[in-house]
Amino acid sequence: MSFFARFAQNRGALIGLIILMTIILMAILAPFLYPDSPWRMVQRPFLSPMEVDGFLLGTDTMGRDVAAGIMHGAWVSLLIGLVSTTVALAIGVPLGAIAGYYGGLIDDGLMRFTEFFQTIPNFALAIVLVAIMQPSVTSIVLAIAIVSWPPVARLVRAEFMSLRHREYVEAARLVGQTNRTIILRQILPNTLSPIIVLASLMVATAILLESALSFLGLGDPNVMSWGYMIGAARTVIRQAWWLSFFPGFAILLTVLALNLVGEGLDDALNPKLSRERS
Amino acid sequence: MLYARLILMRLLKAVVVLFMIVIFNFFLIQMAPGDPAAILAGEAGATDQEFLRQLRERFGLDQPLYVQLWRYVSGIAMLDFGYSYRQQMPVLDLILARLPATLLLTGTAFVLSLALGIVAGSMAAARVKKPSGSLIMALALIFYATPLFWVALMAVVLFSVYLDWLPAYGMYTVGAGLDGFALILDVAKHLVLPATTLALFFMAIYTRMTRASMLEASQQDYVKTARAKGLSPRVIQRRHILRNALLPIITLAGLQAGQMVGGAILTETVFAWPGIGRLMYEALMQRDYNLLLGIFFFSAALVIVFNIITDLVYRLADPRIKEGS
Amino acid sequence: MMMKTPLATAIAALALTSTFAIAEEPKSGGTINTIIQPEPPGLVLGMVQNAPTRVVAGNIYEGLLRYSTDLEPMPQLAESWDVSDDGLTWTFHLREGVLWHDGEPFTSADVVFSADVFHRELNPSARAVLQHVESIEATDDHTVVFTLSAPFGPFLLSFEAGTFTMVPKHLYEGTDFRDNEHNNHPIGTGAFKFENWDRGTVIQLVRNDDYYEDDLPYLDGINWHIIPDGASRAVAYENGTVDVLPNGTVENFDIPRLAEMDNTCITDEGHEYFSPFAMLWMNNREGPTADKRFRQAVMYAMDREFARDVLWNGLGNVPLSAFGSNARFQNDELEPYDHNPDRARELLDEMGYDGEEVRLLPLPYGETWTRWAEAVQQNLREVGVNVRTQSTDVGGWNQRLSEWDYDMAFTFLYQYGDPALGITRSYLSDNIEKGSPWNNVEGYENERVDELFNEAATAFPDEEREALYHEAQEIIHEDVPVGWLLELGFPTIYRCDVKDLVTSGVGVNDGFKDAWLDR
Amino acid sequence: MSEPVLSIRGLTIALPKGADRPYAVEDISYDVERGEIMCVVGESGSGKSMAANALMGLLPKGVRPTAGEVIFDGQDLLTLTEKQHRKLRGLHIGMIFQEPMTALNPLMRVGAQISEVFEAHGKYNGKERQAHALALLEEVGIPQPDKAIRAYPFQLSGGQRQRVMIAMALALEPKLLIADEPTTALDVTTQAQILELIRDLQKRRGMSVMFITHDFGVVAEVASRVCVMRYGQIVELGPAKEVLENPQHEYTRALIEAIPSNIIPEARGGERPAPLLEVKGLNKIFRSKGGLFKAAREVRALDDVSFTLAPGETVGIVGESGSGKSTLGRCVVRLERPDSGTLSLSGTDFTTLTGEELRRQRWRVQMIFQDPYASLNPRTRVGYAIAQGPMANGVSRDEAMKQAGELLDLVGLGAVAVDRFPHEFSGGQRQRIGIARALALNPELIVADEAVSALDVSIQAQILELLEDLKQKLSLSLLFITHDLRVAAQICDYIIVMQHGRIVEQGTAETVFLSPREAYTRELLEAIPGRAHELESA
Repeated sequence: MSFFARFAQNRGALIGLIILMTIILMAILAPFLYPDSPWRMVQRPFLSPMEVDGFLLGTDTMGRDVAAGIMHGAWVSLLIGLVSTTVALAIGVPLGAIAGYYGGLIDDGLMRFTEFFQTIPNFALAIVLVAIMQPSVTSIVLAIAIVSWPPVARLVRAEFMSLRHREYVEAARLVGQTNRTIILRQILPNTLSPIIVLASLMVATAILLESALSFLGLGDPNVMSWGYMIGAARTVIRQAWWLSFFPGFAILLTVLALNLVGEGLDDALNPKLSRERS
Repeated sequence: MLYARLILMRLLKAVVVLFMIVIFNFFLIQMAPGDPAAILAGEAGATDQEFLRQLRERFGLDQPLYVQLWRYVSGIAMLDFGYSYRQQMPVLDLILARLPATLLLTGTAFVLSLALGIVAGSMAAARVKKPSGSLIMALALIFYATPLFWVALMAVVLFSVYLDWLPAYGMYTVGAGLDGFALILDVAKHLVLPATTLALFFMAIYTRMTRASMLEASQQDYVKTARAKGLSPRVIQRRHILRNALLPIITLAGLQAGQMVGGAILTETVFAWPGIGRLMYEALMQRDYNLLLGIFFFSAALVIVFNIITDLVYRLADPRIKEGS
Repeated sequence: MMMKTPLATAIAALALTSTFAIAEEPKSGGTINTIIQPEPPGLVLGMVQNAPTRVVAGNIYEGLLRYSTDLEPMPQLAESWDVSDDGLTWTFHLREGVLWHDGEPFTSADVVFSADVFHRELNPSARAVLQHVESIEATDDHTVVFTLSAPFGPFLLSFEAGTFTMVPKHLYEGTDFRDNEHNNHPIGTGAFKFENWDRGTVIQLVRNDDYYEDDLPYLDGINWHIIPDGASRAVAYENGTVDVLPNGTVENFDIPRLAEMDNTCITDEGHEYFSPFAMLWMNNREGPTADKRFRQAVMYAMDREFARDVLWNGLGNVPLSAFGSNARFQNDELEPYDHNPDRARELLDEMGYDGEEVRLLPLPYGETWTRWAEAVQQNLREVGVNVRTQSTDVGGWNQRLSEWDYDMAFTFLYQYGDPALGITRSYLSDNIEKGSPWNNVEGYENERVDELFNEAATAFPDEEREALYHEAQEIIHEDVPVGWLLELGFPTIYRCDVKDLVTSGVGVNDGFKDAWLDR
Repeated sequence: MSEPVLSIRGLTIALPKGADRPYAVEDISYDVERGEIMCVVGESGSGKSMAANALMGLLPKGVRPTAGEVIFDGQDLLTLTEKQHRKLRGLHIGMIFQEPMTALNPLMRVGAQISEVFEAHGKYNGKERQAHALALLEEVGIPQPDKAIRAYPFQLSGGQRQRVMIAMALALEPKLLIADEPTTALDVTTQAQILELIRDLQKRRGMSVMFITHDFGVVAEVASRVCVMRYGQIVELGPAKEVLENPQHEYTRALIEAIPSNIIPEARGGERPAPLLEVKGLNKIFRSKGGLFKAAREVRALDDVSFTLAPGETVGIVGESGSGKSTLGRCVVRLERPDSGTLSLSGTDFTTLTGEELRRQRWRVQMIFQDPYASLNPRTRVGYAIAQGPMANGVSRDEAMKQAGELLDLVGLGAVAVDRFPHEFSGGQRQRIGIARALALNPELIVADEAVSALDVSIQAQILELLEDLKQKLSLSLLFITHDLRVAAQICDYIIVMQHGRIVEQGTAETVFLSPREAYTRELLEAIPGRAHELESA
């Protein structure tokens, strides 16, 4: 059965994929459908959805178009989710690979280091990091990456530990391949499936984290993100439900879609490995 | 005896980790722009150099960094966490005053999420591929995907404002002068919304984990053995599948319990719950270094305690580990 | 978009009716629940002077004088006062029979100690006034004489409780003030005594039964609830937990909704003494903001009326120039900077602005300020200024301003009734000093302005001061050292059956002493 | 003849869509008579366990009977509801499984797991249940039953666990016991004991047993009657003796022949030439890290092991699990480093090489692994997997790939296989690829670690044949590690018997098999299932 056929067997995953594609499409089309800056104050404040033609989702506290914000926000949320996950992978995969492959003291040392990061509550550490670096897309991405790499390292380490004594790895060692080649060519490709699955969930978590940071006022003030929109609408939630509803719903949908896709990938890539995810 | 030794060793390790955390956080916080003196001066609404100099000298901020670090670390060794100049109280007093509230909130949310998550997860596992099972999982997924603060806001609007069933904020009714059972009831009422909100996300995690773990366990050979004995599905589900499925959940719960302290920052802020999560956010914003460091220390200590408890529970649940083989 | 919002109109109407309200007989009893936001760092005025401390501790401590909403001095601990003809010797006659909350009598020795020792050491804003004071003497138990080195116009406006608190000498003398055990249980002379502070939850004050004014206070006590989330604070008022929302406790966007509730009154009085004035610091030292034309362009680019109407519910006043409408000696003949993007673009072209990035630092004081920064950012972008907003917290804001590491930054300053106290500090070149976000942060230097302001501060009588101030305003108006955004209108929301809540120019800071419940 | 205990008539079980064939079993019929042991024999995928699972109501999801009936006690078990089935299970039919390690709940004490059977069928009160459990444990011959009853499964050995399983299955004296490969995972001596126990209990209780196995040796030990299955169909059915001695069907014959014969290979050669591999006083101790809460444990995996291997010779290392035979093999290829002793390969000291130096010398000793599924990287094309060795040793890619094609040809897969992925091959084919990979570096010595153990008996024979063939062609030197004496007998010139990390006995295959000196060797030899039969037929 082809990969996609296995993926598509999970109906939830298919729905998730469709939602995700729609959101990506939104992000791509935003500059064409809404060429104006989403910050532009274009109408009376607090227009409810569809009250005035051309403002499908209404306007916010300052008369900015909510629909424009949602469209442009898709780009920001996805970008932050993807980049921070990439950075987290770039930290977690090598550390986990080295710890898992070499074992012994190296492993002990790296795992203590990882545990250390896990001892500080994630969200607390993220807040402190963003506050210290001052809120900007870069600092948010870095903070999210710094708090989310430990599970990657642990997963990769566990995979490496279980794979490093696989017979094909030992065979590779016996024929005289170098450690580097073994790590990169023999083991790493076989750990990709669980990493991909974890990564799809991390993107979702990163989007949630960004929105929580923005909610506390620690977002980048120069970009319109969904988290920012909820944070800004929070004070008017009583008089203008749609201001926090739509971006909240957008986050919900995106995170949901990513989770569904993650589950689908999990089913399609490693039917037996799902248990090793924690 | 085994436990006593285990706990002792774990505590020793914890001391090392905590020491590292103290040092790490100390330097981390030094990197933040603006020192406490500048903030206090800023808040005062008027300031001059003399005022700043007084404050800095008083907080020891005029000393070189290593002296500050040494003072702080040697203070902690004697359980002296310093003084919060912003709040004009010893840090330890501030934290101890707030800690019970956080423990109550996170503890309740933890128990709630774990209990409900396991129940819902087992139900979903028993109803796999049935609409009711899918419904449970869909709900869990939605709880998982919904931002915590958003649920909190919605809960306030719905239950406090429109329905007026539950208090929206605080830990007890101020000025009511309640005591005894009435006070307990009052606190319990205040606890419902924040604890439920905080629990939802984690409940979703446990539900999914329980289901996956139970499905996994139900594939095991011993389940087939149990069926071959003629045991009823309920007994198999409970005694054989669930018990084994709980092991990975214990591990996960231990990890997540620490994260709850982080989640408490949002919950405590929205619901005005007087705990250390909120205190931490305020301390950070006010550059209340000593207080912030103290809270980090305590939350890390909490995480470590949770982990030790998890280990002990795991040991109780899994005889294989006790024997050390 | 010129619109006076319904709320602003409603307040105006209310003000009118209250003036003509028939005086009712006050009733005693009842406890008021209100909110304090954020939680104050401490309650000892003189040691801490931030807004929440003033609001709570203003009911525990007292100063020598109070000020009406017209900024006329009213007796408090001083029953009367007189000044010599040369304006140098000020004599205060203290009220007799005043007791500290611990039962000790209040005397002139306390005044001398507070002013000469306590505030000189701890209180920068008092220090600014005290530098004009040569000596303070107690001539008898109830008379104090201040001798100035030169006449100081605003001297009589300096005795408000928040700035010049009377602290008990018998508890503080000879101790380390900041470590004094009484800091956690403040002792004052005010109408309310400190009862309890459950951190993170509530601060409770109770009636001072030994208060020197008969029948006062009417209330049995005050509970200040501490609720960190703005939405929750609004709910607290809606569900009846609290009766009074001092300014800043709910977000501006919530105010119209709350104001429409039954039995709800709203007033923007009670801030006349402070007259908070929102400004945009512009760094005069470097970058595009160093160019006068750029700063003028910013003034033309901003839609200040939009900000007032949308963000501040139409409350407040778009200022003409550096002197607010409440300020004394305002020059009202200056040409206003209207919203005029075209003029702004012209000015930018003229100076040859090349699109260099300009950083904008919002004030981290809540949603309204954040939204305002977004609006200004958009206004500026629309005339072609390349703005980048830097988000920060109070610590970062403080540091950036104190270190002059900014291009444009929001702030607001109290005016304290007299230009010499609140306004000129932002323009005098003497006040250029790193380390404070409250002095001449923009780095404006103009010798003529310095001269005029310094002369005006010590000139006597007022007519002479007025002429000097008018000339200075003309120069500043042209130079635009800072952006003048808005004279803020801070509303207080309360149940209409809370009576006589705002009776002075510092509003709820000392208002509860006269307040009573009509229930 | 009395009525059979169990009668299967025309049973057909359908597989879910997408499986490799439509039916797991198709139209099969056989009986289990009162008091007999009926053996169902077949290789993997023959559907031999299907009928048993069907009558127990334990078929996997998606697999269901579509025709036929299974009569037990006068009723058709296929028509029972789940509830009725439940009453039957444990009470009238007991079942034991292949993996005693996983078939017991790891978190429950042994006693409780046995008592559960009584509980499930409402027998006795709590105390009585414990007493009965204890009696059962005694009956199945567990040492110290009073202790074992309070033990957790992990505290018992594999054989003991299988005894517990049997105790559980027999708790309520069922008429029929189904034993699904009950000894496959056990060592040969343990297997003999369990077989003995089952036979014994069957006789004592007069019950019927349906015994499912892949091993004709086991059949010879226990069976009254045999049913041979292939691809879901019965190929032969009859009394055990008849089938074994006079198999009618070609497939049965092939299977019986494929069992590595126990007939001793003729003595080959005389003097052993100068050794290629010389192992002297090898020691290896495994220490489990003494964690925070457990004492450090030591396992002496190799205890003063010395032997030699001559060029062109095949030396067999034989032993049960835990004997240290695999550790020895891993030390020889230097996947492990011995603690002391020397290991020299044509004069080079191989013991102390490390790092880059070791890496460059590795080509000299290669290995064939046990698990054909785990020994090939699932994401690497077969040709490349073979070429990796030469490439790592400096051969150009083109050259290495060309060579890989030739090697695949040599092992009988054809050069076209280079571009395919491992999952496209069967287990036996993969093992051939593994052999090609080991040959690619033209090594001086090949270590084969249980190289045929995971394979079905017929495939096993083919691989052994291939090895024999290659040995001749390439004059390979082979260190052949196995737990299966029959396999060793077939291919080895020289045999080393190991137990608890020590060499118990070594000598030419002939001497070790025909005149073993040590008691342990004799024990091993006697435990070989079907040996009695084979000797007879020989």
